[in-house]
Amino acid sequence: MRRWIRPALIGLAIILAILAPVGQGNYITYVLTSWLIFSIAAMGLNLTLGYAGQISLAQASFMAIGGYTTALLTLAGWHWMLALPVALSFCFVVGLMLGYPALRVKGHFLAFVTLAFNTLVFLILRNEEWLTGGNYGLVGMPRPDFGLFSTMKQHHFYYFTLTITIVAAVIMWWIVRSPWGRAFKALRENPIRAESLGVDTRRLTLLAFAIGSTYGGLAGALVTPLVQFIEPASFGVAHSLRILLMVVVGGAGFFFGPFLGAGVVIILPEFLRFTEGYYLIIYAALVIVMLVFTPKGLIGLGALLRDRFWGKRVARGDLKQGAQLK
Amino acid sequence: MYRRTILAVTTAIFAAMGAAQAQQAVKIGMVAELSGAGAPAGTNWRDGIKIAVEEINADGGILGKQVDVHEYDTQTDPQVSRAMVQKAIDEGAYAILGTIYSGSTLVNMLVAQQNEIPQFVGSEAPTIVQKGNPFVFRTSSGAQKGVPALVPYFIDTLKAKKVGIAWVNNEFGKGGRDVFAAEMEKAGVEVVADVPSEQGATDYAADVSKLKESGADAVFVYMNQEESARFLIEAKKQGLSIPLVGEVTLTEAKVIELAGNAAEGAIAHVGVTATATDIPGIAEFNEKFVAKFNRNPTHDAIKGYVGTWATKYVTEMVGEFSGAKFAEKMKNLCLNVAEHPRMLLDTCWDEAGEMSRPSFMVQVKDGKPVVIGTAAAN
Amino acid sequence: MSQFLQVLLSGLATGSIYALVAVGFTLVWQAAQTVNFAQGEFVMVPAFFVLVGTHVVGLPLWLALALALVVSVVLIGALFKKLVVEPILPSGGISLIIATMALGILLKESAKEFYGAEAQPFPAMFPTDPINIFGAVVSMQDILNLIISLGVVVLLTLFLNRTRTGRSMQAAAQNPAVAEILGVNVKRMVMYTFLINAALAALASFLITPVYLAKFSNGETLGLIAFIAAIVGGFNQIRGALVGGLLIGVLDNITATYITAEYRAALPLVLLIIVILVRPQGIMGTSEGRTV
Amino acid sequence: MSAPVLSVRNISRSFGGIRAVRDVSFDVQKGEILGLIGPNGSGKSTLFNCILGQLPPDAGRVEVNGKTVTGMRASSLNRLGVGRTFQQLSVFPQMTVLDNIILAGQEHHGTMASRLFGPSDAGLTEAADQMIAFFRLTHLRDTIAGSLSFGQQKLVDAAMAFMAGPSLVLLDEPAGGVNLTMLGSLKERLTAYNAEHGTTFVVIEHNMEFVMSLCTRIIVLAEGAIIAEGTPEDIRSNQTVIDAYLGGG
Repeated sequence: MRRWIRPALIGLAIILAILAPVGQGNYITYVLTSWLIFSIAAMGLNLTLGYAGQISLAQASFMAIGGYTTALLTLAGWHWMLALPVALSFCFVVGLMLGYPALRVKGHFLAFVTLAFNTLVFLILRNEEWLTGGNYGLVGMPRPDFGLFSTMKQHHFYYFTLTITIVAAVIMWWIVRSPWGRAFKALRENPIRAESLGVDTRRLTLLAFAIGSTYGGLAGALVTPLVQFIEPASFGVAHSLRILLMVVVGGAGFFFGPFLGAGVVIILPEFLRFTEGYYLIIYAALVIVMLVFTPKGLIGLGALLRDRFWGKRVARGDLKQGAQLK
Repeated sequence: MYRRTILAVTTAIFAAMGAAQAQQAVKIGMVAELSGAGAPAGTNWRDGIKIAVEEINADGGILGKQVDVHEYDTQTDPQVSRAMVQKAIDEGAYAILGTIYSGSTLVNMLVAQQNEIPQFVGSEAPTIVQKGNPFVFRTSSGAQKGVPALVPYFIDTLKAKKVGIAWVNNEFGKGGRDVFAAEMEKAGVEVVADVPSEQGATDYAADVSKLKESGADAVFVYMNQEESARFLIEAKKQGLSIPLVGEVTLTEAKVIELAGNAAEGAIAHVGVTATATDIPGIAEFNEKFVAKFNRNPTHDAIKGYVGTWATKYVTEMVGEFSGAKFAEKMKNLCLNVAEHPRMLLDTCWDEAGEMSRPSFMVQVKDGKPVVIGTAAAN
Repeated sequence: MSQFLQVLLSGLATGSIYALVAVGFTLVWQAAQTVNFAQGEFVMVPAFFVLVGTHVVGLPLWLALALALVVSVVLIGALFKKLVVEPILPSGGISLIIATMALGILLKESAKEFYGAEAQPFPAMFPTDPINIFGAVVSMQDILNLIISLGVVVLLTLFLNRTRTGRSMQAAAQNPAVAEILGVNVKRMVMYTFLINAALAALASFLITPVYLAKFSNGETLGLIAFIAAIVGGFNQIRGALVGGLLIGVLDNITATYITAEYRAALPLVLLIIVILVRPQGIMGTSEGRTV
Repeated sequence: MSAPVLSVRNISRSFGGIRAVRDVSFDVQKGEILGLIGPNGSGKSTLFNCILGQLPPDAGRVEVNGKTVTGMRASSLNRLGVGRTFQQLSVFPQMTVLDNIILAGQEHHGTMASRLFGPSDAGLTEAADQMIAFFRLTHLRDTIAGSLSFGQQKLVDAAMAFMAGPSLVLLDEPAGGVNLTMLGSLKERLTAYNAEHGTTFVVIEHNMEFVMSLCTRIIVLAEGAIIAEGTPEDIRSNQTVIDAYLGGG
């Protein structure tokens, strides 16, 4: 691909993101804000799953941890910008802890452990009413106010979220292109070989969970002021599954996959209203069809079409090998 | 399935050709739980509204304008519900009908309030009318009104000294449980078993066994429909022979259908019930509903129906489409059946949006809920 | 004491259904390394086939049950293997995990859209009359569920160990390459396990739905609990799944009765995490090799 | 003479009653290319795994440059200067050849922090290019490793083992599955690298021709014990070895 195409596309995408809510009502702006927030959560899971190859079904619980921490602190009068680092650090530490099982088990076992973790978080949020408000949740969290720029208006909050998303994306981009990113990919593709080359795979596995979880926490910290109401049911296993599907549908292991995947899950239903209740059926069926024909998601599909069009074939050596080893 | 497709196609055609007509129509946003866990309640709410809208349009609409209802599905997700209320308002809704789940209503009522849009909700959690929101109105009594109406029954009729509470551990069940426990404490009745269960739970053996061992004289059962049915089945199996008393849900037609003869003898306090057929409006509604949808209406259907008609009555009393004036008019308003027959029962709202109207005590006898008493509006 | 007995018996009755679902899950895992996240929905769906048979088509119950069994075996047995597992397995385990999750959503939403969101009553195959055992009350239905589940597991074990086909299936699961050399039609054997899994799921569905009521969301918790039962008991063994299922059924009820109702749902999860971290082969499992 | 690069002392390992390795001891000096051969089931893979820390030995110890490394994690062992190759394909299939090689070196440069905040190539592009050129893979530098031929992937695997400048490299069946042309170039590159850097090699191999022409010394294992040791010429004519191979088939 020519060198200028990628920066040009990214620039265009940012301009589109800036222009998207212009002239739109509050509802569309709200949906776009949700899209950005879920993109952040999916970006984190993409690091854990797409780059480092560790499946997690607990991303929504980190949104919960980030969201509740921010909510409790902002309700106690902290500014959002001060509450954020606390929430993120907390998610980082809990994420590290969730990484420990991954040192012992892989694949479906890990999927179940993380799923169990998500449900446990849900139960704690619901039952520990003295802290979390239990079933009733927490309500009335203020939106951050930056003196001249208050985010009370829906459009303002969108631009606030967009700024955070871009910062988060730049940091993520830095991580995945750094030697760490290379080591994460090595962990995914061949952990034994990576270990034999001096890569501390234990530490990397933990980091993959911790960083991915921190992004989940960031998304949660943004949900709190967006909705101004949080309750345990918004962070159940179904939501973790939803984020996982965003990553997979967009293209796990591709930097822009989460944005595309979150777009498909959050924005596409708007255009498919006419399908009424059948939307989820169609969506689930398409996910299965996609996994059969192009396991690398929509971005993978794009690359496949481009290669076919331009005549360059990328051999799926890894998959062939995987099939042989099994 | 066919009906849906035809409906979708006709809606599309009308939307295409009806631009001029749309000028004449007033939009109402029906925001409800059409999918997800709340779908049973949401679909009934929607269908009750459909009947009301047909009647209203046949009757000349509201202030001469035809009513155009737009449906928005919250997927039983509070965040989506907030987005949907926002969307309905962006698309020009004059009033919002919904939502039913309290968790959703608590979130989305903020949006309607900010935009000064009147909102009729089907939720019963006490907190909804305690937030000082002048634009939210109930279509049935909140738990803090409905549940206390039960207290005389426990104390005077059942003469209970010790009671058990079996409740579903979500915001709905917790709301009812808290009110009931507080009322019992006030009345000096001891709560000897307090048994929460998960939404969607299937195994009630432990719950019933705890209640049985507790020595309670009666049990207050506060759960959603199918949970109520499963509970009743298990209670019958273990021979739990003390009175099981619920609020609204326990004696609904669906619960009786699911629990079969295990529902026999269950008692509930209901704000409004489709089985109170000696009230002419309810009987008529019941017939229409069965004819159109081929199933019995639930109280959610009646709530949707009443909410829609209240929108018409009050708007016409105001004389224009103004959310602020509508809210002003609603304060301490009473609509009696004599002048407003489609309200089905004399109905009043206080300054907070809480509703009161006469209610019934109902018991399941021979597979049918039978009215065994009435309670005055409180 | 009678309360304890009550809780124990009820737990066993529920646990036997978990065991039935967990056994099928174990079989499929052994034969095709497929962890089926739609297993719960596999139990939810056959009940709706029966309802379509009795309510829509108007068949008598026995015929509807028989037809539902056949349809289930074809749909969630054969077609599941052909259309989902076979094409996706080569892409790796994570792809298959996600595909079966999507399948779960597909089945759930389909049941809801095509049959209805509300729970439906389901005809009981056995009398529900209560039986008093030393102060504990169980129904005939509970006892028969327990007996049938145990019986099926025993029959299945005998089939796998005593018949030629059963032994071929075991060989195919343990070492496909060697089995192939020995003349076993591995593909067919793997297919058999999928068919058996579907049949077990259908059976569980018929036994449990009179109690659970037919509802599109029934699979959500059931599937998860069955997995946990399989893992806790030992992923490699049929008897492990049986023990795991009964254990979870009983412990769940004991927790709810004597310890905490609020955190009742946490018990199987904590058990799962402990077992995976401390004894990943499960209570009954052996650490190496796969045996049926 | 300085301490041996690798010292294996009394290693034993059983698998449920079968003694795969029995009390094996040997030393490898700097610059040697040691071949480890033996019939199937002779225990050489088990021994190899014990040395590399993949399997804990039941008894005995392993020293690298005088330091005991028994049971050490592979990544720590690698940081002590022990590289290895694998019998199966062991590149990172979805990364380019260049990224494969840089990865092999990056953990030996800087700290965790510098690997996050520093340059994305960890300052290794030049060194990696030299290594790629040494294995004559420059034309494939930016190709996805998984799309290379089997032999080319073996070369990448070897290049990765060398990238961190190890003092000892263990090669696990380097010739397995490689075609003749590629085999010649692999052997020639290994010899050249050994001559240039004085790196010590330990090779497990089935291909006798390859071992005999590559190694300077050979140890023969049978039934878990050393039965012979010597130069390729000695081994070729050793009757015990011939019997073991014929007997063990």
